[in-house]
Amino acid sequence: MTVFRKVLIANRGEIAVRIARTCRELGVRSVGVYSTADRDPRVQRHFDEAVHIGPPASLRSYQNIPAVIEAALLTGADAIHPGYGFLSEDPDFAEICADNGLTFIGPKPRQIAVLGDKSSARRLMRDAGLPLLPGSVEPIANTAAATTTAAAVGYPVIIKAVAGGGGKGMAVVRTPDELIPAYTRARDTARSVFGDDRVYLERYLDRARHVEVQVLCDGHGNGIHLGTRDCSVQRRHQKLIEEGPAPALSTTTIDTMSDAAVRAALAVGYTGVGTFEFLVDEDENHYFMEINTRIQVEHPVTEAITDVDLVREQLFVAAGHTLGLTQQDIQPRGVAIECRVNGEDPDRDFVPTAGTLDRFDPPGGPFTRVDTHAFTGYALGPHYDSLLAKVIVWAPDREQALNRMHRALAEFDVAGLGVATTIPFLQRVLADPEFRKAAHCTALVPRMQATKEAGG
Amino acid sequence: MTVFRKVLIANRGEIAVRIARTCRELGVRSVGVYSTADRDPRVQRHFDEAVHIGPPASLRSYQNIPAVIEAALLTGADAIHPGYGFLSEDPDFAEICADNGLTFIGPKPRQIAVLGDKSSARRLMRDAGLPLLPGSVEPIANTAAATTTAAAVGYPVIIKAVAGGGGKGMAVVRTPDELIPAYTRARDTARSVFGDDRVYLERYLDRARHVEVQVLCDGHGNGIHLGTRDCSVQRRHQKLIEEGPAPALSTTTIDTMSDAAVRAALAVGYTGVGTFEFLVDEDENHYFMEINTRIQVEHPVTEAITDVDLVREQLFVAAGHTLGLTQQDIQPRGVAIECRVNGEDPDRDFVPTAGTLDRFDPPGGPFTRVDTHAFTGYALGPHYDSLLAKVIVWAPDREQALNRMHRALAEFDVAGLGVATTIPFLQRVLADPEFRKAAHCTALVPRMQATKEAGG
Amino acid sequence: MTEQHDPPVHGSLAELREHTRRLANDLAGALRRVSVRSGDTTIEVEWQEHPEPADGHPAPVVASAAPATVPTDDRIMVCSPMVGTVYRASAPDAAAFVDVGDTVEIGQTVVIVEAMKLFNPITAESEGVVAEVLVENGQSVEFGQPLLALAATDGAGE
Amino acid sequence: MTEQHDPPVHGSLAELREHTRRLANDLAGALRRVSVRSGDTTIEVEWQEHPEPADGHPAPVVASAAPATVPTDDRIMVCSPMVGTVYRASAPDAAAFVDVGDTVEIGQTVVIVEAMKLFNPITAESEGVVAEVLVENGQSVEFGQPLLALAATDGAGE
Repeated sequence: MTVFRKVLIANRGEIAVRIARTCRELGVRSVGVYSTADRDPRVQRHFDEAVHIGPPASLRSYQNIPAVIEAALLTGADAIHPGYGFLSEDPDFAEICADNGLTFIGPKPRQIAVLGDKSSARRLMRDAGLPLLPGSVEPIANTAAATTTAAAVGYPVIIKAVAGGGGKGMAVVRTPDELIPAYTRARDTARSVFGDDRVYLERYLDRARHVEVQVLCDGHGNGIHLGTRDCSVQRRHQKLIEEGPAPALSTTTIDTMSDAAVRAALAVGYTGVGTFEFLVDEDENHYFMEINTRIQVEHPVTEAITDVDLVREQLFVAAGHTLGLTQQDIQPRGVAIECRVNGEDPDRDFVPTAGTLDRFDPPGGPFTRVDTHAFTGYALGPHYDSLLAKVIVWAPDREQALNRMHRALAEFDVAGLGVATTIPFLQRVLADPEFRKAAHCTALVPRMQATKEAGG
Repeated sequence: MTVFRKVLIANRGEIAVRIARTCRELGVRSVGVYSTADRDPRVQRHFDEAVHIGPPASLRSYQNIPAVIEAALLTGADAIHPGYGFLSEDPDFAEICADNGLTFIGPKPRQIAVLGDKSSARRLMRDAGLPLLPGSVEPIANTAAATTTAAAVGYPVIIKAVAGGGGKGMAVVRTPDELIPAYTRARDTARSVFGDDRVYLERYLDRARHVEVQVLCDGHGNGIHLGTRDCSVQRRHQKLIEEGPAPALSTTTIDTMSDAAVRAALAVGYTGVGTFEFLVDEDENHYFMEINTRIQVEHPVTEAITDVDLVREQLFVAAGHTLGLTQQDIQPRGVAIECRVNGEDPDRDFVPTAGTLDRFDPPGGPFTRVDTHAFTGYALGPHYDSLLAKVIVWAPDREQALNRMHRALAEFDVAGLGVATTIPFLQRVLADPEFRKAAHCTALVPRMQATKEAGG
Repeated sequence: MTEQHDPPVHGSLAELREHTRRLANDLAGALRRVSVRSGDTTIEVEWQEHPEPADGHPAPVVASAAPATVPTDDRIMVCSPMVGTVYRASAPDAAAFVDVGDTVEIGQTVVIVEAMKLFNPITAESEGVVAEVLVENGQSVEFGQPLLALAATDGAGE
Repeated sequence: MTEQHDPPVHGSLAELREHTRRLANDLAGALRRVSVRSGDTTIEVEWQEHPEPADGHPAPVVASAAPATVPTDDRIMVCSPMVGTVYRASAPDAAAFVDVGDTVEIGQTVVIVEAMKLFNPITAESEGVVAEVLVENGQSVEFGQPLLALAATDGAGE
């Protein structure tokens, strides 16, 4: 079964290494790209070749479409894997790949466009049968519409930018008198940040879990899900810990969400890997939030419980193959947890740190996986996001998995002048009684930070 | 379910770290022991406490029973895990542990003694229904008996020391005129090396695979097997690559061997983990060889295909618990391969090398496990065996597993003045056409070395 | 590492040297100085204060932007500001923009780099004489790759 | 590498080198300078100022055997040759074998270390005055752990 001859990886850091690994295992040559900030040859050793595409600023390197396309053409690559972030959800980039005879490893440009727009995604998914939070499907045109809609759905409500992401342009409104100022501010922010001032409004859940369903579809109308992940441990919408399957949910809820996600994906003709994000309330009502049309940071959680190499599946599906897996083949076992070790200082509000790693000894041993681009001597720079390593553990049950993760983080030795990591904070979360009994929601990290600041 | 409060690990290197990991995950405190050669505190960081027990010579440190027992007593340990090698198969040590109120994590001293003696082990196992190679069950008393027995089983034959192990004291005899000198030499060697000149004789198989069955028994009469491993890739009886399940064998053969091993283990009242080694010929006839009454170097292969943490099971069984697993729970999935990365120079007949590791970047990523005590800056010394790291990969099938291992070894970066590793040789084996189609036997490595020396 | 594999050493200076070598190799830690004297024969060795990292990898350089012009020794490199294909002339049959020995002025086009079907003139940012042309017509270049070497003209260095 | 495998050393230079090596490797802490002289043969070694790796871990020392007696500064340490329990006297109500200020001679028992119910007398390997007792009666000790510090008596250094 042939895939591609040569794949250019339009990314950096751990995900570029992750993709290169599967390429090498498949006998597909890999082309890395790097900015001047990433030119340490030890980072490049995972690729068969590497092209220097621009200066440190990502807009001029990793997000520089002409440079990436030219690098692919000059090296004779036949496909581009965008990873996550950077160009991965840019429909124009996907289009330009196609125009240049390069396979974009991801959904079709049109799917990226309509599913990336929250307004059209919500409409499509509602029509495909996914439950939405009470609120507006279409953008809120004016203050009067905002008042009427908010009254209808009931407070608290949340205002979100149609083009938003990563928590930007969101505002929670708890009483009617806060509504109009918040609405006006949200549109202003959306206009300046995203160049698109459309906002919508929906019911805000105070105690919700973030649960997502991994789907995988080929270009021939076949699709499966690969179980759920809970990503409720977040700080300002940045995930810190993910686990699968989502804990403390009934099989019925998990099955309902998973089946609905696959049906919706097939209904819109989705291809590739995709993630359907839901909010789940304390009564296990679940509401569709958005779709991520790319591989996720937390995909190893799913790989650990399903035995499936998701990047491999991405390559096969992108190369036009029919899915080799059926829903019956996916029988998730045990529990997997991922911790993101970021080069941030949890004692200084998670400020990114930089410096050379005098020590970098990642954990190992039974049922422990580490994905990282770092090594002893690596220079952690200030240019990109601060993800240093992902630690993933598996165990037959959640308690053992938590204990295993605690052990793995305890032996993870990272040291360098000026460098701090999130490891101590992650260990605090792992020890938190609410988290240990899986009774937490997205309010966990803010509560822990408040406790700490209160002298706890 | 309580296990122990504190376990002393009477070993060093990767297996000591391996055991400490499971202890930490179970909330059991671990005590490391170290010789002067291993006093780098970075090696000790995996243990909750550590005791300096003696000088580099292992007879005066890791094999020094009084030092180990005293260290356990002084630190208040309630059990001792012997790992593999050193004191792990010493019935006297197991006995002295018991005399001092310490649980020896392994079989009862009596079992170690009778199963460690190849003569009594063969007799017991024959009585328990395991097939033996044609040959003598009892030691060969004199040259006349040697001649008669060899003639009866047919040439070639192999002479082995009853107390032997690791390939020492073995001699293959192909013609009757070589027999008497070989027999005399074998007894002399056995006397000087093992202090026991008893030898036995059996048919020698030119093209045999080394296949072993992992068993696990509690102290309450329950036992299961955890599938098979093939360890045919050996150099002078030192395993280099192991995989599970054993490839290219029929389900019938695998089931027959596995069931017979469990029955035999239960028949002799075995407790703990144990490995039944068989030789399997080209017609899938299988012959019992010996039992290893301890955890094996290659146990992660079994862990990867069965999801069972074998060290955890060892601790539970040693603490007197009833097995929590039934045979039904063991459904091996996919294929796992282990490569032993030794600090040896394959270009100089695998001579051990020594030096400081200026670089030590182990592989990572999907379905890849590394067990090691080394790190960047580690000083590989001349005192102990040269195992630096074990790389274990899993994949749904053997071809993918081989490709994954190739990738993992390719990214394993070990460098240091004077240090060489077996990685290049392991890569040659992975690329060998006979090995790739699982048509190899224990003659593989000698054949490859001969090819190389012949200018290949 | 073991003593018994060491070759026998004879003669006072050779012996001293061999003893010095063995001693230095046997000792842990970073040495600064070793002195061995036997009778009127002496060997002294001193090490540098800050040895390079043993792995030989250069310290990673964090450059802040793409230099289009990089001085190297007394030559000035003109580097590609983008990934693309180099053209040394405006058309297949036209003369090269510049050749070895030509004097170039600031702002003068020296090659074209094509990227995504856009032809980007690469201009000199200093004046000088073309000392070497480092790329061929139609060659692929990376970001930052040297295209031409210029030798400074008189006074250009001031 | 272990003591028992080391070949005997003869001849003044080889002997001096071997003693220097053993001494340096036996000593705890980061060394700055070692000088060994015998007759007209001299060996001097100096280490770099910051020999510690950046992480603060000491460079691993390859010691060749358990030193029962280790000189530190001008004090000589008597160390435990085994893991066990220290007894300072032959019986609970007996006087200590030695106390601070006592002069000990080579071969004199200074403490007992009990291991596996065997009582092992630990004897001084140099003469000196007990400067400090570093363990308490009944205390657990590791291999190599200092038990007593001796100050050299006059002439003991020669």
